[in-house]
Amino acid sequence: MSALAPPALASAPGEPASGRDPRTALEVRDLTVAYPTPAGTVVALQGASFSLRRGETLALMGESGCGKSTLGRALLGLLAPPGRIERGTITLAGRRVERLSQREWQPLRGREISMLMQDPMLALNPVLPIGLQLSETVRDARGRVPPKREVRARGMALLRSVGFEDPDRVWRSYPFQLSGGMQQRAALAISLVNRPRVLVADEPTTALDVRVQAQVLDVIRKLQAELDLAVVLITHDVGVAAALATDVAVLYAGRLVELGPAQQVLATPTHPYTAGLLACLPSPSGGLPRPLGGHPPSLIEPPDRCPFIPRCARADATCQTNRFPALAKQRPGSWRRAITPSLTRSRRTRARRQRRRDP
Amino acid sequence: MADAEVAERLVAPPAAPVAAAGRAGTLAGELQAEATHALAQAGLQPAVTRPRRKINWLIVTGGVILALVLGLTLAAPMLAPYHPAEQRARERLQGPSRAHPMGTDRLGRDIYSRVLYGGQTSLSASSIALGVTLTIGVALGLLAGYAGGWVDGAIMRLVDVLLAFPSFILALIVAGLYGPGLLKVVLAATAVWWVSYARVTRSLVLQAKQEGYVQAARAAGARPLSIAVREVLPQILGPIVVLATLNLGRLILTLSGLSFLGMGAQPPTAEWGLMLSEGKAYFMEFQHMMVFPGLMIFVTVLGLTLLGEGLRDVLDPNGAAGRA
Amino acid sequence: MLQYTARRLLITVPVLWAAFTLSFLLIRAAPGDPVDIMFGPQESGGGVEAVTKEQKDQRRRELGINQPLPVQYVAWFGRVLHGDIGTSFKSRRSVFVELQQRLPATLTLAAASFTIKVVVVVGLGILAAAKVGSIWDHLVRLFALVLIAMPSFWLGLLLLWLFAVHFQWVTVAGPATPQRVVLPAVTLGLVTAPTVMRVLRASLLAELGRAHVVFSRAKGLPEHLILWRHTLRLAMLPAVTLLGISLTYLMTGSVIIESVFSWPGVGKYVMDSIQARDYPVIQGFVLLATAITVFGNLLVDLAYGLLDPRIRLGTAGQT
Amino acid sequence: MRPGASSRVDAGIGRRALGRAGVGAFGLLAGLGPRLTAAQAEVVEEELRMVTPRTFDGLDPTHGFSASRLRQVGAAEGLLRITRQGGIEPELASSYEMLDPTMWRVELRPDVTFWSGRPVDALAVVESLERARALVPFAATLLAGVQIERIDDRTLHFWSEQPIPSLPTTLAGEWLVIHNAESYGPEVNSFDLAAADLTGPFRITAFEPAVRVFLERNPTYWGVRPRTARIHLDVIPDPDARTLAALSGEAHLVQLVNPASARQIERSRTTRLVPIPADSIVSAYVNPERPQFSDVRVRQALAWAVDREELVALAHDGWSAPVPSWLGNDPNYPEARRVGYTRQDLARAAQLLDEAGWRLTAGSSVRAKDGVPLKFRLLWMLTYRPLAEVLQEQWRRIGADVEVQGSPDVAFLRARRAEGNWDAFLEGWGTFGDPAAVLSRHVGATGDINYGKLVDPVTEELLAGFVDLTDPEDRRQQALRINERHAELVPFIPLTQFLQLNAVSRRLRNYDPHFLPWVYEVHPDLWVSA
Repeated sequence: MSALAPPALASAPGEPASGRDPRTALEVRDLTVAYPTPAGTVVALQGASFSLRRGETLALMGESGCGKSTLGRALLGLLAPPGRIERGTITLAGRRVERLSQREWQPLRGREISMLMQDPMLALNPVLPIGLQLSETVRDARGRVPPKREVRARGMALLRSVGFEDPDRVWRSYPFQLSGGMQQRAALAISLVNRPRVLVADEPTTALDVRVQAQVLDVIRKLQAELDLAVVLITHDVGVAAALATDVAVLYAGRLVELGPAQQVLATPTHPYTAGLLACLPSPSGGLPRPLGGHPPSLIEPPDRCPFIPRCARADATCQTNRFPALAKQRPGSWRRAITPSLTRSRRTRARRQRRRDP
Repeated sequence: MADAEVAERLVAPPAAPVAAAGRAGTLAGELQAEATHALAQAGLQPAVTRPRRKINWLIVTGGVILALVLGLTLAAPMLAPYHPAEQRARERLQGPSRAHPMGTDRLGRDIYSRVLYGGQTSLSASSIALGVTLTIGVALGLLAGYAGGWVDGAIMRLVDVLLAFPSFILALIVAGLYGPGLLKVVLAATAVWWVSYARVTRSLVLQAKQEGYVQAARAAGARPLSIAVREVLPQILGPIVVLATLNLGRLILTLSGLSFLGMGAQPPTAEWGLMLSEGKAYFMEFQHMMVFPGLMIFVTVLGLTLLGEGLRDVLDPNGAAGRA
Repeated sequence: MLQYTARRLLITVPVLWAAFTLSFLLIRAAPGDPVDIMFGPQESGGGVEAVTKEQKDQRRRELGINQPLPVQYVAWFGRVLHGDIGTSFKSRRSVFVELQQRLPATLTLAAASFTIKVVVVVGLGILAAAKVGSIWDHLVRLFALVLIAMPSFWLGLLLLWLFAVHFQWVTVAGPATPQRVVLPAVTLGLVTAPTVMRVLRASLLAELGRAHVVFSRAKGLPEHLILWRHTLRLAMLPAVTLLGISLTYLMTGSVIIESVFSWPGVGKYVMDSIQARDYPVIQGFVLLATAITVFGNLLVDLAYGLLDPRIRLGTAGQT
Repeated sequence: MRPGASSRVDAGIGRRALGRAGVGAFGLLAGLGPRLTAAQAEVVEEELRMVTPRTFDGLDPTHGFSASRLRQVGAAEGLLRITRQGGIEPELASSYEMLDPTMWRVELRPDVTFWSGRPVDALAVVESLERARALVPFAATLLAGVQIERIDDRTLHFWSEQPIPSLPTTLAGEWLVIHNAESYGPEVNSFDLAAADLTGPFRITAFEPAVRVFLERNPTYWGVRPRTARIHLDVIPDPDARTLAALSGEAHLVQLVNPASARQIERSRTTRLVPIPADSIVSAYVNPERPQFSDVRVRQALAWAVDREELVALAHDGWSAPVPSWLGNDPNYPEARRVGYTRQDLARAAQLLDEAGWRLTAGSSVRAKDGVPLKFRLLWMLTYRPLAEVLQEQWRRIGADVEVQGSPDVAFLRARRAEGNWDAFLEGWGTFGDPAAVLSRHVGATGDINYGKLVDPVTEELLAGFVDLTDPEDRRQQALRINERHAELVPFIPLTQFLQLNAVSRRLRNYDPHFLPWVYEVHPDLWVSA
């Protein structure tokens, strides 16, 4: 039932991955992304592997700077210079894309994979009306610009389906004339106008007012169902993850530290970092959130050991001496990397409460 | 000077809409934020984050060029084979030769010697103009920024008027009305050029006023003037030095331009702009008369520009000198 | 937008007044009497002409320069307020007509050099920004650096020598014909281009780094559309400011270029008028120059409105 | 008997011997060659384009230099004119003769009309001359005591209490242009084209002061029909720009190009260089009111210190000749070439300065007297900057500290002079004309070109002596005496011949330079072949 295929079962290099499962929209294997800088090479993502099928949502979680956005951008071939994919593969709709040039990427974007960004105010061009930004995106199946009337019809329909009652007005509006929630819905419409298989949503609600967050999430959910989308949801908000995700992947210092069905991971985190992340949330029982102490480690020449050791309350000699292990299968469909798997009961309980409160 | 004029205007603040547009979005993509964040998290101190500083080639190149020009100029009495005003009727209008490396002009004067001595004139006149400009501009800028109120208003209105006034034309009018001469031209240039420094200084002072150390000094009861001089001035020195370096180049262009028009240096003073205007009459026949003085102006200003831009990277990373 | 423009227009009134007053004081404090300069034995071979003191005084009365300065100032200012910028002492014709006569040549040069400038600025600025870090970028930046350090009169002479004397491709003297305008316009356009070019490159790079560019790529927009439709418009704003400001310079400050290429424009005329102490002409020109500056700024404002709907639709004032 | 004419017959030839050998040949060829050989069948270019450095002051011949400017382009005439040989011939007059030493009779041509159609009759001439007398002070001086009487429509009498032997020279002078006084009105009216009413082969059709003038063939001209239909005159003060205008072929006749570009023009295939040994010398005027120059010995020393040959070579690029004394450039006075400062004599200059108390002290290269250094400012205008620079260097050699300042614009010098703020300046003046009139202008107590206001009783006495002299040779001798006195007193230091270089298109036919090029340039025979 899980969309997550174990890396051990992943196709060999060169072999079309989707040959096995036509529903697989995206498959990532051993993806390593680095930024060469004057101070040394920053390994922002190290050996990440997962796969995703249509209609499913994978939530990428972690603190900022842990590699979530890097992963998200890598999926679209939009790594900011000097970032580059050092190792690994990305298979998008059966096609290996990790080595594509920008020119080769361009027709895939928007039609195979699209993106929703954190701040719609910034993601939308401030000086162009929504209608133009929407219509200029529209391409037919062969990548050609369809007739104007068709473009407009498609755009209007989409605007309506992202919840605008007056799409005509929105069409003519400039971004600054819309509220944040409206902007994000408009951006969503733009992202999805060419019916992509995969949507990378990078913190889609973080910049929004709490009241409209749910609205935007609803629209995403609705369109996901309509379009049979696979969604990669980047978030540090457990609530959002819980609301949308079918699976959760937790990133720390550029490594996947936990991966599994959302319910399981959020309810019973096995890695201390996941637990710590969940503990950061304010709880309705009145317990103050307990921030994680310290900062993520340097990503320059990361050590072989568990990167969380310096901040881990339960790190021991084993952690210090052993290599950070490959993802270990804890339960069906779930792989975790912690060497010390057990968590205290209290934390687990809190995590469960959290889930209940925020379905 | 076209370029000087425009550059002069460049340091004027962009109209309000630019600021609005400029601030509307964060510049760095999130990804870059992530990368820099990662760097910052790397446990490296900011100072160390700039690792072994790369050699600033702008400063090095500019510095070397300037040192060469300055060296040649200062050593003119030793290097120049002739007195710059010495006329030799038999050797007039000769092309470059062993006796006259850059040839001679219509009065049989050695262009090489004149170019060397001409540097003294050009450089010292522009330096004086810069010094006076700088003093007036920074003083008025400090005053305006620090005193505020009507003092600020009055100074800034004056600045507005002078900015609406083509500075080169003003210099022309002054030199034209009061008779040609290097000193008058320097005065004329000074009358207009202080404006940019006043603006930069004022905006930096206003910025500095908000900052902790000034607030603290004020709370400690320091007198405004002493705060201005001891606390604020050192903080704004970097951008001012950058601006001054770049402006020195533009001043050289302006002053030599006025000399070219016959408004500046008078004979027998050797001055690059004046030499060019003498060469102008013969440029169809004897290009050497205009090539060398022009080359010297070009190289000097190039050196100053390189140096100024190198210094900007180091002393004024926020670009206050260009923004103010 | 309207309000903003109106405010800018309102500010220009005191600026114009101040420019007038400043030039009045500056001119009148200078030694030299226009009538004395006008009459008096002249250069070699000149006719005979010794004008009596009475005749000179008569002329001074006619010109209104025999009265005390404050009186002159008030009278003059009053006339200016009525739209009369005066009559040239020398030619006894309206300054307006006199300037009008020279303006076409100046305008031709200004328009031609402005066009060249814009082509250079936009072409090379975009090339450098679009191919940032490439050899093209480096070449463009080097080119800009060279032009910044280049004295305009030297460049003018070099071009003149190369194209007029060496290759004999263009003529350089005579009336202000389109063919003759090429060299001065290229010179003027080139020496004023680099600052704007660099600003455009920098702002274009800044625009290309914006989130909406990433989003545009993510939605599959071709690069050329991103560049031309999405980034150039806003990136042009600072460059437009500079271009607007340089308009003033191109129209009033090209004295040196006019001198190098003996272009019969306003600059040369004003220089002559300064020498002759033709007060009304100098002052009329100062007013003209100031007005052009103001006009240039206004154009910039209007261009902003065109380029940025936030300004046009009135959300600019807040930031 | 025509004193003016007789005395100037050989002037042209004499003058040409003065300058460089090539000068005269050029002039003669220019004048004669094409006229004889040019086929009449050649196509005439409609428009003659001319470039002049000087401001075209206006259209009223009583204002500024308008009279000579108007005459120069063929838009105005006098009763008489000066020939190329320095003689005098009738212009609007048909003949003139001396009835007795105090009275002359002038007959007018029939059928001459102004542009407006008004006939140029005796009444119009009287009105015109009286208007000039009223408005032009120097005309008043020239016509002092002369009564102008209309006998009939075509006959005029000029008479005076005293002998007026130089009347023809006066009437031929550039300042007495015959114009329609009625049209111009009682005041100077320079800029109103509608008021302008003159005679001549061309008439003005458009006029932009200090910029350009358009002229067209005058259909009512009394002489031969001009071959050129139109003249376009541009005023370009910058000498280098004028050179470019000539080389580019834009202009057919460019006046006063820079000697610096002479070589370039000589090599050109389309343009030739025409040197005109004009009747003028460039002098350094010094201000005797300044303490440096109050002592005659200082002025003499400065005059001795000048190496005029070097001045010619360096500052004029060879296109000139040294002038040792004030009349030394005037072919009427060949004796004057041997008077005055015929060579450089530094020892004598030094000795004179020592005697005057300006001594060199140890450690200084500048002479001083009572602690005051020998320092002054030399002003230049037009193309005289190199001249100033060479003088600066030459005077430096005898211990004078000379500052040089100037502008190509004549207004600069006028301003300084009007302020009285000058030590020394360079200017050129001609000596042609009636000696009594010319000399009193320059050295007389009230002379308007006596800039330094140096009043010398000996000179005054000599000037007064002209009144009794009617014989031309006597007047010539008297002028030479004044010249000698001038050389002793040195109110100004004669330097070099003012040699005007014109650049002329090779297609310009019948260009025949006059030794008064600022008065006579355009004539009806001048034309450009297409």
